[in-house]
Amino acid sequence: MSGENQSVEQPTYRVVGTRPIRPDGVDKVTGRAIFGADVRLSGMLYGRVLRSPHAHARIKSIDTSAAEALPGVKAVITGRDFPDPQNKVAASGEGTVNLRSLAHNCIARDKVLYFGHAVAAVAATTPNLAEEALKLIRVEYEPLPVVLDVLEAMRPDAPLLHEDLRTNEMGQRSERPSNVANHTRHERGDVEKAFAEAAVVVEREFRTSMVHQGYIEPQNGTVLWNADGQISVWCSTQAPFDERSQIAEILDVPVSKIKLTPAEIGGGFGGKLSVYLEPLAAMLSKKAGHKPVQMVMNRAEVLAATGPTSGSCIRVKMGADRNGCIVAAQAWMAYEAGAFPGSPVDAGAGVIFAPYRIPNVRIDAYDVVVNKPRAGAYRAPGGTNAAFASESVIDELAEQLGIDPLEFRILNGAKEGDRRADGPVYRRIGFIEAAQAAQAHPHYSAPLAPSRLDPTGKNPAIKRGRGVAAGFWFNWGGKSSAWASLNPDGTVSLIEGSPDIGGSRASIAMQLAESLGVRFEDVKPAVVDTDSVGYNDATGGSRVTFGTGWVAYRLGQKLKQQLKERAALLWDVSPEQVQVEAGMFSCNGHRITIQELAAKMHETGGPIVAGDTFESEEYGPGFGVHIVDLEVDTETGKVQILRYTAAQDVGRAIHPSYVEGQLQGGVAQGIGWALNEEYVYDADGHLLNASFLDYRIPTALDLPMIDTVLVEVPNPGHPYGVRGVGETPIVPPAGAVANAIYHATGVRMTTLPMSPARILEALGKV
Amino acid sequence: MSKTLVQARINGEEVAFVCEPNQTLLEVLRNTLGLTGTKEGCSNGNCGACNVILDGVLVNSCLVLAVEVAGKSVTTVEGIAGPNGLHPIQQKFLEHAALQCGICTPGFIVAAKALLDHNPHPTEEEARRWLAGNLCRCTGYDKIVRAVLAAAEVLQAAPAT
Amino acid sequence: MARVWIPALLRGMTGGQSEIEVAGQTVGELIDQLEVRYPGIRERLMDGDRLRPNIAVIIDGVRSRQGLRQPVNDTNEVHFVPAISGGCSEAHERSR
Amino acid sequence: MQAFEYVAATSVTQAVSLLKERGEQARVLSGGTDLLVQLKEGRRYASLLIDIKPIPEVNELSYSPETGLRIGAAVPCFHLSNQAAIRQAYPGLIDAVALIGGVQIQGRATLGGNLSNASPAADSIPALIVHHAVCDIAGPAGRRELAVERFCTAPGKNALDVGEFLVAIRVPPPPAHFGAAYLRFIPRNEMDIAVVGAAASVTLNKQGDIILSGRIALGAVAPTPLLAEEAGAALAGRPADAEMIEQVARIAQHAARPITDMRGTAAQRKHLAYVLTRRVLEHAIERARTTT
Repeated sequence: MSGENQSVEQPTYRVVGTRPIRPDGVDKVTGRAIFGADVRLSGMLYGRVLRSPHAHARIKSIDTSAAEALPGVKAVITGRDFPDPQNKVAASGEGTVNLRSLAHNCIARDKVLYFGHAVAAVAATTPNLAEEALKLIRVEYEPLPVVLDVLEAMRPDAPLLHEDLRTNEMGQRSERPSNVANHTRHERGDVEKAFAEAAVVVEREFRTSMVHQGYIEPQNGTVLWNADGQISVWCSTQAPFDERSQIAEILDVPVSKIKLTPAEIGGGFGGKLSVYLEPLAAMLSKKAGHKPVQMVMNRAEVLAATGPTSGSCIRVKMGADRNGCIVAAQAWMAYEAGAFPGSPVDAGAGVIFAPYRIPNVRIDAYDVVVNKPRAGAYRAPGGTNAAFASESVIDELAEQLGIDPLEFRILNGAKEGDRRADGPVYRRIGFIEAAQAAQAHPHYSAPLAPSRLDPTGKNPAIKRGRGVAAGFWFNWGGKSSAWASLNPDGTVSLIEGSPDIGGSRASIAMQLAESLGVRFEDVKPAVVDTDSVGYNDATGGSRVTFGTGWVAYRLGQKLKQQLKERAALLWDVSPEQVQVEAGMFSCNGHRITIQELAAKMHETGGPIVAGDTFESEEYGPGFGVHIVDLEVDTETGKVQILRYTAAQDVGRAIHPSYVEGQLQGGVAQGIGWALNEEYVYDADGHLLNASFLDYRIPTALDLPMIDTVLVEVPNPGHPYGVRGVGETPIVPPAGAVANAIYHATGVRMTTLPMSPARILEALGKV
Repeated sequence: MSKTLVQARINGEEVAFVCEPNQTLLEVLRNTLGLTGTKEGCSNGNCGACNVILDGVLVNSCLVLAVEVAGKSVTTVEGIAGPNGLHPIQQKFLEHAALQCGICTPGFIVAAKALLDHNPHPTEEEARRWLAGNLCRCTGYDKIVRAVLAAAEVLQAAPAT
Repeated sequence: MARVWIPALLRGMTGGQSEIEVAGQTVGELIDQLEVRYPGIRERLMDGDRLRPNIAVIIDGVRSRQGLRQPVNDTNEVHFVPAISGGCSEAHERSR
Repeated sequence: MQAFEYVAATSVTQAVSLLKERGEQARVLSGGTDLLVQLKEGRRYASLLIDIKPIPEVNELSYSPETGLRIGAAVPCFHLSNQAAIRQAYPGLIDAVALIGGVQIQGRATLGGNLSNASPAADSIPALIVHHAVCDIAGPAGRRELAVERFCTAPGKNALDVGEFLVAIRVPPPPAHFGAAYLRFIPRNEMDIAVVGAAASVTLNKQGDIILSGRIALGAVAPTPLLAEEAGAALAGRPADAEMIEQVARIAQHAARPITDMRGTAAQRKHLAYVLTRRVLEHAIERARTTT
């Protein structure tokens, strides 16, 4: 295997830490798994969306009559068909949602705010016909000035996206309208004084472009608004319960009228937490006479009109003393929220200095609206931008001080009891352990990997370098609910509500199996609809294996307790006297297996079932340290990744293969962001590269094998020590790649992506 | 628009369907024939999720008109497993955890089948080049490439029937 | 008395003080006490009778799940930090 | 996708008469990897697609050292790169063909389509130009031939008249001591459109130190793929050394008149035209020295 596993303590588990085949695996390799767009209902219509060709315009009129008259067209809708939700911020699970923003993002009312903003939708008997009908809708626009750049949008004379938006500064609202929705500040100690006294100070400005999650499955939704008022929704979502609430609010129906069935989901990375199509499909279904309507985005729509993550401008200043201790850090961060407030800038502010112990800190964070799609979450939202900036500056500090870059990070690394930049104190964390694992990895001491662009090694224009960077993510606990019922053959049916986006059916079932003392194969997990299980927070925040896993553990304990009681009944002893070891119940020489007990359940008191709901806040943050070797063709500006190693504190790897996979996938996305991925707009705000041809995510040929080191510093807040693992690995790559490019070429890249054109420019070649 | 009757061999079965000229093979497989294992990722030939094998050649079914397959033979992901169970490629994908969300998996399985039919002993570099037209956003390709190379070894040891 | 860390943007109201000892059995009572000493601070932290949706309370490094009703004791350290939502989007909070 | 009629043409005459009858409304369907995307995205309109794949002549692929290579317009790229003798004789062409899309695109995409689509960035066209390829065109007035470098007239436009279509591409047999290569620059390693493409061919003397003649062609630096005539002329009679390569690369760079678009800036393309010409020329010379 590519990875290795370094555990601080290793209790003996029977199931945890093994690599079984996932329960949904066969269906997924044979094409039988039903993803959202695979849902087929009798009499189903196909819906398509008409989207704005302007980045900012007032809608003067919409004429749908010609489209309605086209044979085969069953319904046409516009923003006027929807109720207008209040401008309220509703609690939704742990988080909040501005329902008006969400509703207006799904379909524009008086104004379009970005290229691709939905304006109208059609349902017809075939997809091609629905598309033809869109061409018959006449929309009259009054174009408005466009603002695309975060710094320009902050200027007092910038065109305003929302005339009623005021800057919020921790409860205080500005008098003048502004594109700056929010300003936050974290401050501790005295940065000015510390900078004045520092031996070395480095200050730089960094820019990043808007990027997309790039999941391969486009957004989709199939909805039947039935004649009895019941609304059935099938879709690909990370958040069935939250999306159910969003749909209810946007349609202004009680949540109980909606049943949402999460289909298999083809990737999300944060991009499938909000609704886009479902409310439109619902309204089309109703208007078409209660017929089911399926809507699937094409790739251009996915890129132009879903929820990419923010472009940003980040200024970082850091200082260190002669001994190599970081004494002060300051950051000014402005993130593009897209068309509605809500960029991940506050998360970025939490990430930017998180791995380090720094006494004097000031961070200012601005959330800024621009005429681009409403930013969604993307794997460690805001984190990659932030760490690109801080990890570049840290590399430069280490260089100026003449200290090895990993040594410098370890020297300043945060430990249990250290204070985060925003104040609170860390509990048990494994940053130092992850950094030491990277340092000890053979990669770090090996000579630079051989060239790929120039196998002969003769071309002096091809230069190689190595870089390192660290990353942090908060992780999240959230609420999970699940059911488990024992079958008469001793197997367990597990009913859960966390969509399985990357193998979590396996990691949850493994925890139940471990807890109860059965084999992994004896647990049959199923992800069910919102009527069939209690509330679950989203599959996101690296929380499912932690949070839903916690519930699975508790279910195992509850079932075990009931089984003890049944055994006690059989043997006429008290339940406390019954011993359990690996699925074998015993007392005073009596022994009985779970299978035997299960077979007797109806004669010992009936079904054995457990349900539970639980939320833990002790999820424990994650830290990763990455090493990359790369080469730069200094004549073309092209970068080739040669070798990559990611070390991360994963708490406990329940299914190590899928933990490795999370690290490898995060690294691949981070490399794509570092090198080539970006939204390219023209001056009028038209997205120019809305395809997988020109929005360049890495191919198999762009990446090497990705080595992983799973460092296990068990999280004391989980029975098996689990921490979230999915998000941390996308945080370090951009910084690591930038640092390696510097070490190869002597040039500091301060803009993402570090595309060939930008590298050529930085090298002074063009 | 007039419809055309098309007869083709799909996963070894003689199939007849009626389609319009502007319907792609992908659309007909999914919407007319109910073979939803073939996925739509980009509809423009840039992601490989809709890969099928057409008369022995790997193609994107989103860039083939359904009328063009008259008299031809099509293999989709549903036709990869044999009567006795999974194809070694499928088995190795499972053993190597070469899928996370699974949406790109059918395209990769079909592409890998075409690769190993064409080149039973690919190097890592050859496998990566062949699979470069299939995008995966979850795995970073590491485990996929390993699974394909492992399947090649199994097939070399005991050629599948 | 619990130690309350004052968010940077509210320190104008506390004369620049960043840490304040406050008496109270719950987070709500702490805010009431702060309001007595620094009038206007409650409005910055609360929206009507509840915490502003974009503010999270962290007690000894762990996020409170009971909002204003969360009990506190004399050894606790209390932080009011921006919820990672950025104010209006559920998405970032969801993905934490 | 927009609505259209479909006809599977079975003879050149049938295709020509349909094309003549329907004029601009008709499009020839070969591999479809460009055309179907354009129709889906609304970048082209057609009321009739004429599938030429059932015509036997356009599917023929033949090669002999005496007569050279003839590639039917509907032969998929995949078939070309699979034949060892062709790979040996036309290395520059094979470089380019192997780069057109991923494997699944190559299973469908054709050289005829790549040429007819007349993209300034088409990979195969600079390579065809340096191999002195000629278009075999059928039309209402019968057959005619046209050098590939004269085929493209503007982005997306070609020299075909109403009723005409490309039947085949003829590539003459290479002389002795001939070498050719194609290189492109793309940000990824696959699945990309050339930011700049460069092809070179050279014929060396028997000793392998003097260039008798050669050609340089560039892609994505002008409205059409560009035969850099001055650069080609500057090759003839020169020693095959670094100084010559440098000079010719500068001349080729000078001929490039690129624009800025989302795939690259004018300055970047101008620079790459120089770098790629130098590299591709080195490569072509190396190949010429190793052939007989």
